[in-house]
Amino acid sequence: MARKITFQQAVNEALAQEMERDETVVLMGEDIAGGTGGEGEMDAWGGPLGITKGLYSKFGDRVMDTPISESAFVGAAVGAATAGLRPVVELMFIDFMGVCFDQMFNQAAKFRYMFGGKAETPVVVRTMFGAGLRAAAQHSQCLYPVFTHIPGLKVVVPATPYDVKGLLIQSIRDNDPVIFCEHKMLYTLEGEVPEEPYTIPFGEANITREGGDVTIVTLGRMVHIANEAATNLAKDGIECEVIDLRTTSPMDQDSILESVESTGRLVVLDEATPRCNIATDISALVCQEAFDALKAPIRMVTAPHVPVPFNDTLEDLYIPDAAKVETAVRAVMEHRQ
Amino acid sequence: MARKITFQQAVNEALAQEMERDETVVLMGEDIAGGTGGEGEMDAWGGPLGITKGLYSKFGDRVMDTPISESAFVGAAVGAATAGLRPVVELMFIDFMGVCFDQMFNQAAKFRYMFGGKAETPVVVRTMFGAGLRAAAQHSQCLYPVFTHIPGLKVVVPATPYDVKGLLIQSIRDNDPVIFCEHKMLYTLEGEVPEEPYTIPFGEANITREGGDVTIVTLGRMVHIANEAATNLAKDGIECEVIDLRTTSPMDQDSILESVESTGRLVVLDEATPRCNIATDISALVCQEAFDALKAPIRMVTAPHVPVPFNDTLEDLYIPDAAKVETAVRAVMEHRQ
Amino acid sequence: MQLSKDDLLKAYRIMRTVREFEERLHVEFATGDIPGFVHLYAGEEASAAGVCMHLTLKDKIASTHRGHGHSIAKGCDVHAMMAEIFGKASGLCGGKGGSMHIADLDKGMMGANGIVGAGSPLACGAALAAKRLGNGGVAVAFVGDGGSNQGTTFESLNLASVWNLPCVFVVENNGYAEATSSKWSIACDDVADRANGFGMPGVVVDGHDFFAVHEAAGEAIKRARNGEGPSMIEVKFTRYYGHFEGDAQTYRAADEIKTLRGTKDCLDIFAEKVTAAALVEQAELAAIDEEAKALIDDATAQARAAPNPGAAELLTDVYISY
Amino acid sequence: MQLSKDDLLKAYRIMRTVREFEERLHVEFATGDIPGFVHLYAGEEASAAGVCMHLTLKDKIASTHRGHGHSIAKGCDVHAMMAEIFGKASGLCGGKGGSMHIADLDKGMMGANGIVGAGSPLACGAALAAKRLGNGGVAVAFVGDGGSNQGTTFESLNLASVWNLPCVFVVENNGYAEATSSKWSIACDDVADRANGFGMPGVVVDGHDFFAVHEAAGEAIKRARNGEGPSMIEVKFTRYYGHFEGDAQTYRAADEIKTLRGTKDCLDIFAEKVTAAALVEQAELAAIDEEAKALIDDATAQARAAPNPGAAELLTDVYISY
Ligand SMILES: Cc1ncc(C[n+]2csc(CCOP(=O)(O)OP(=O)(O)O)c2C)c(N)n1
Ligand SMILES: Cc1ncc(C[n+]2csc(CCOP(=O)(O)OP(=O)(O)O)c2C)c(N)n1
Ligand SMILES: [Mg+2]
Ligand SMILES: [Mg+2]
Repeated sequence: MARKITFQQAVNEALAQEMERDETVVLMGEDIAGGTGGEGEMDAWGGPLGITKGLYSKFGDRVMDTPISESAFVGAAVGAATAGLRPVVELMFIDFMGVCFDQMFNQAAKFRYMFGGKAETPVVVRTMFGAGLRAAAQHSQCLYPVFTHIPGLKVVVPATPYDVKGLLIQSIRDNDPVIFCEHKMLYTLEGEVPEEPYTIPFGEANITREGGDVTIVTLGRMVHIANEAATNLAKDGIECEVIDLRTTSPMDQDSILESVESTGRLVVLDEATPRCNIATDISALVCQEAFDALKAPIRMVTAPHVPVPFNDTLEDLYIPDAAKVETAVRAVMEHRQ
Repeated sequence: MARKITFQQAVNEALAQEMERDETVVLMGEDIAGGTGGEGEMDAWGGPLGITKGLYSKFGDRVMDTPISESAFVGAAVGAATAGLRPVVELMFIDFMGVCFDQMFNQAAKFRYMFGGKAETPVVVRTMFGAGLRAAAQHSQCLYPVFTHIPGLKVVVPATPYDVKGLLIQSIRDNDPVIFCEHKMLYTLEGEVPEEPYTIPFGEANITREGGDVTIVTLGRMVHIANEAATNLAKDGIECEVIDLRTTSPMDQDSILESVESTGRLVVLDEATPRCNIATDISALVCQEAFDALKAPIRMVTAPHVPVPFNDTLEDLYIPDAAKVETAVRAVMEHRQ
Repeated sequence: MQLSKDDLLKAYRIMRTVREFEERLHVEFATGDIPGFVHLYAGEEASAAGVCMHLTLKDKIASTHRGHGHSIAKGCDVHAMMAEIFGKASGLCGGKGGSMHIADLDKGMMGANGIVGAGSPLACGAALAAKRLGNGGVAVAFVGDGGSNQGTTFESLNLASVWNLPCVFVVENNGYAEATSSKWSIACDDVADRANGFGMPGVVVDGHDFFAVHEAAGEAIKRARNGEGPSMIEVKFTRYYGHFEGDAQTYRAADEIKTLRGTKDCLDIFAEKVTAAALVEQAELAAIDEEAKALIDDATAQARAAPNPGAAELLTDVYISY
Repeated sequence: MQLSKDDLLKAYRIMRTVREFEERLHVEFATGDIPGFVHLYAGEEASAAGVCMHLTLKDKIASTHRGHGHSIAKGCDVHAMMAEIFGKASGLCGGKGGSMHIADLDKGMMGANGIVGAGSPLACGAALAAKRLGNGGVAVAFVGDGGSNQGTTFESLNLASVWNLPCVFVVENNGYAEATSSKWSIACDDVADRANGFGMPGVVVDGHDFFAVHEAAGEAIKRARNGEGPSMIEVKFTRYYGHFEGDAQTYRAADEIKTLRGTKDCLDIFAEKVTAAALVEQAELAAIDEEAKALIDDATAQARAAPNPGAAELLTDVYISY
């Protein structure tokens, strides 16, 4: 195999390929082109990190800059999705959902049910999340647990360049509203990515490492932390099975339960703050559905119940790291019933 | 003892007593007086269900109607709280948080941390939640799991007239931002409530029934469902301990763990939809912290992962009922290790 | 522009059907058999009719919590609407939506909405789709006076302008948002005064007069269809019933409704105009009145008799695939 | 109104200090030692100074992501600000906030804000508090041209009017929101054109001219203090650096900044005016220049040398009690 590109290039490529394939795919968001109305270059930004750069040059006014009016343009994407387009709207940072959440959770998410099954709302909200960029409390949150809580939304949290391309194409082709969460620290990650378009189905977790001692369930950037911890633990003879959820809604319960049935031990690793998050969700699932298989308490490794601090030392302490995962794994290994 | 009043009267009384005690307490919200600008009666509404009726007549312009501009007036309450007032702002239905969530979770919740401990934001957001009123998908949600997820917010979910008064007074006197969730089906519930003001501390659960076989942890309207189930089960000799959380953030982990240490069995009852909710939160807590005490899988009883339906038959099926709780309790009782 | 006789009869039929629908709901609600919140449109019929008479299937409207009139004017099936309001399986939304969520996307009715102000962004989206797909469609956002103060509405006005969307904002100023007067809640004389600041024309029209609404809407919709961008129309009138059924309306002046009903009813004014001009005969209108009454009788009877949705319906229609 | 010599020197000192602060940050950021996003205010100094010269401790301001100028003008400690931007324990927020969250409530600086448009509601709240507490205070919301399109801002304008709040909205139109021109994103000529629709006066002022800003702000603030309600001031100028540090600014015309810096710099214009009028001597300004430079030198050196917050700080300051 194969060509290596970055996570960011994979996002861009997925968008470009879907726009080529389907005329009804349009993009909107703040400065996703950049330069609108000015005297300088058009397509000057491609978003603040350049993720969508070049798409305006390729697709012209199918790539639409917007005023800073998230509720209007996210809502417009939702409305357009009910009327024949397949909009991919960028909410620059997931933290900004506070000004437009209604259009996602009360509108897009509920149309189909409220309208008795007669609505289709194929909208994708792409958004950047996560800590690590020293962007402080209002630009570093995870918040996918909030979206996961809402019936009617699908929630995608890709971990690799390969996955982000396949999952984004799937999201665009999917006929339900999708919140597509891109971890800002993954954009520069390189990986093998096929050139042709492909899809990865929702609700199918990826087992990134097999092992019989402990199951680690995780997602997003934390997949790499889990793999790092697993590699370290393997040196001590502890074999971890690492499950990358890929999507939290729908979620691949079977893979989780199957793995725990065989390992009997579970660590859940979630970058989100600890209350009502994915770690609690999975712990609860396993404790209800695979209790008899459990040989030890489930341990959760998460961020603390605090906003994300600005200072880099503090932020590094905030983010779960391999050492914390290793401690948790050793604790569940040592547990005697 | 004592005088009986309704949940709704208890809310009104708490507000009135705190406004009498403290000049800086002000109320704002849509039609919390009602009649502003018109030619008819002032104080005509007291909110759509009349909860705050009479307060305008008592306190005049300390009770402020607002335009339909939740982000402005919730934000104004937050700003005023940093500047010497103690605003109690009504978000009519919790479902409307989608248009003003930013001011709660990125502003009020984070000031103290972002500003290095130098902010105090004593704001209370009172809001009505829950299913049962045939109010359909956009007026019936629980959503307290979303607030509970957010560090910096305190979240209160009272179950009785006694509690709602004491917890609301505590909320107003508390110096952190509080989301105060009133279940719309509880307003007419009667109970004994002392006339004088009193507070109930946050993070202290209420054990509404003692029992040695199974612990049921719950909150809000579901407390009454749990008690009903427990009464029924007692006829078959199954003794449930029912824990009413009262506040989900902070949460009384000790009472939960202590109870499970003694019963070894846990059912969590949560009206919210099932993903990343309070039921998962508590299951996860117990599975991590009291695993060895568990004699059976934890079972969660929640609403299904669907929006709230309008039709009354469907809505009744949607809401967890005593029968479902009883089934869950019997299941954990029957479990053989 | 002069309307044909057919159009005049059609307009009258829409308004009368809405009126009959709402008056009946007022009565039915009092029996306790209608669940949830019901917001009646009686008194405001000229707006829905005057606007929607210009629209065809390819055009879309985004409505409000007070959506029955818009739905009927946009062509939703009256039987299915009534059944929906009773929560029945035969309802337009299978009983899952109710009064506040009546929708029929096939008819271009994008939904009533329980969230004040939420319709405007959705209408922008529909307008964008029409523009991109080049199908000549326009979108109309109906907004209340209260809803006109919601940030979503302001943002949408601006977005519609900068994207030059075929979108019309119809602000239905019925004087109140719940119990609050629009004279107080809107910090300028007319909502339409705000249109200029959003780069679009704004006009105030008398909402008791179908012809006034119809003409203003015709211009705005033509403008939109021609690619000349969005407009705002503020329609002024009153609602005949409370904010929702059960509202005692003590916030209103004692005879406010009675006076307006007596002197400015849109159906009366319409009838008087068209008969005085000898365009339509009184008997023709009376026949429509009868038909509307019969239609609503039948819809109500059928709705009452219809079965509830089956228990399995609780879990369906959340996702297309999951 | 004529300013005293002291005031003139104070105004110049504020503007020069802000300029020096921002120019230094531009250099320091390039070293890679400043974490996160930094948005510089250079070029816009006349706005912060012209407005805040009218304010005292009882007055409050709500700022934006581009908040250094507002903070300095409102009296925040420059050393503590610099340390905050470096994320140090001695920072104004203990290193937990950074550039985007600088705040000092004791100084009436309610916070920079990472959420565009979030400051306006907060300012309404501060204005309400001042009004209710009867302390004569006013609140100022600084808003960008981009932020002026946010629903929160529109709603706040209306709320401030209907509640008759002592609140002033200062829209800093620097021509761009990130890479998007305000000529496109705002669907009318001037943001100030919108003020009328919200029941308040709105004026456009030349943001390169301290005196123009100062005068307009004086009137608006006086109006607010007198209980006559809110106002809007649109200040037009440009930013000298990118949206954030690292922005290549290819969306701008080639010489746009150079030309404006050369011909319309607010410090140059101020200096020229006050020296030409023989109100202040060039040497006095030069002394301030030196002092500002020394201050920033010192603040930078101290910030660099200061320790990081201790690990325990991660978990503190979330709640007052929990
Ligand atoms: C975001 C939001 N805020 C508040 C409400 C509660 N509410 C429902 S209708 C209404 C009044 C709406 O007034 P207006 O827009 O004038 O429409 P009208 O009822 O007069 O037709 C309010 C406040 C809501 N449904 N959604
Ligand atoms: C709600 C929200 N949307 C988008 C952003 C991203 N963002 C930060 S600054 C900015 C541009 C703001 O432009 P303007 O208000 O003109 O202020 P300026 O940067 O020109 O000072 C944007 C889009 C944000 N921080 N918050
Ligand atoms: Mg109204
Ligand atoms: Mg700007």
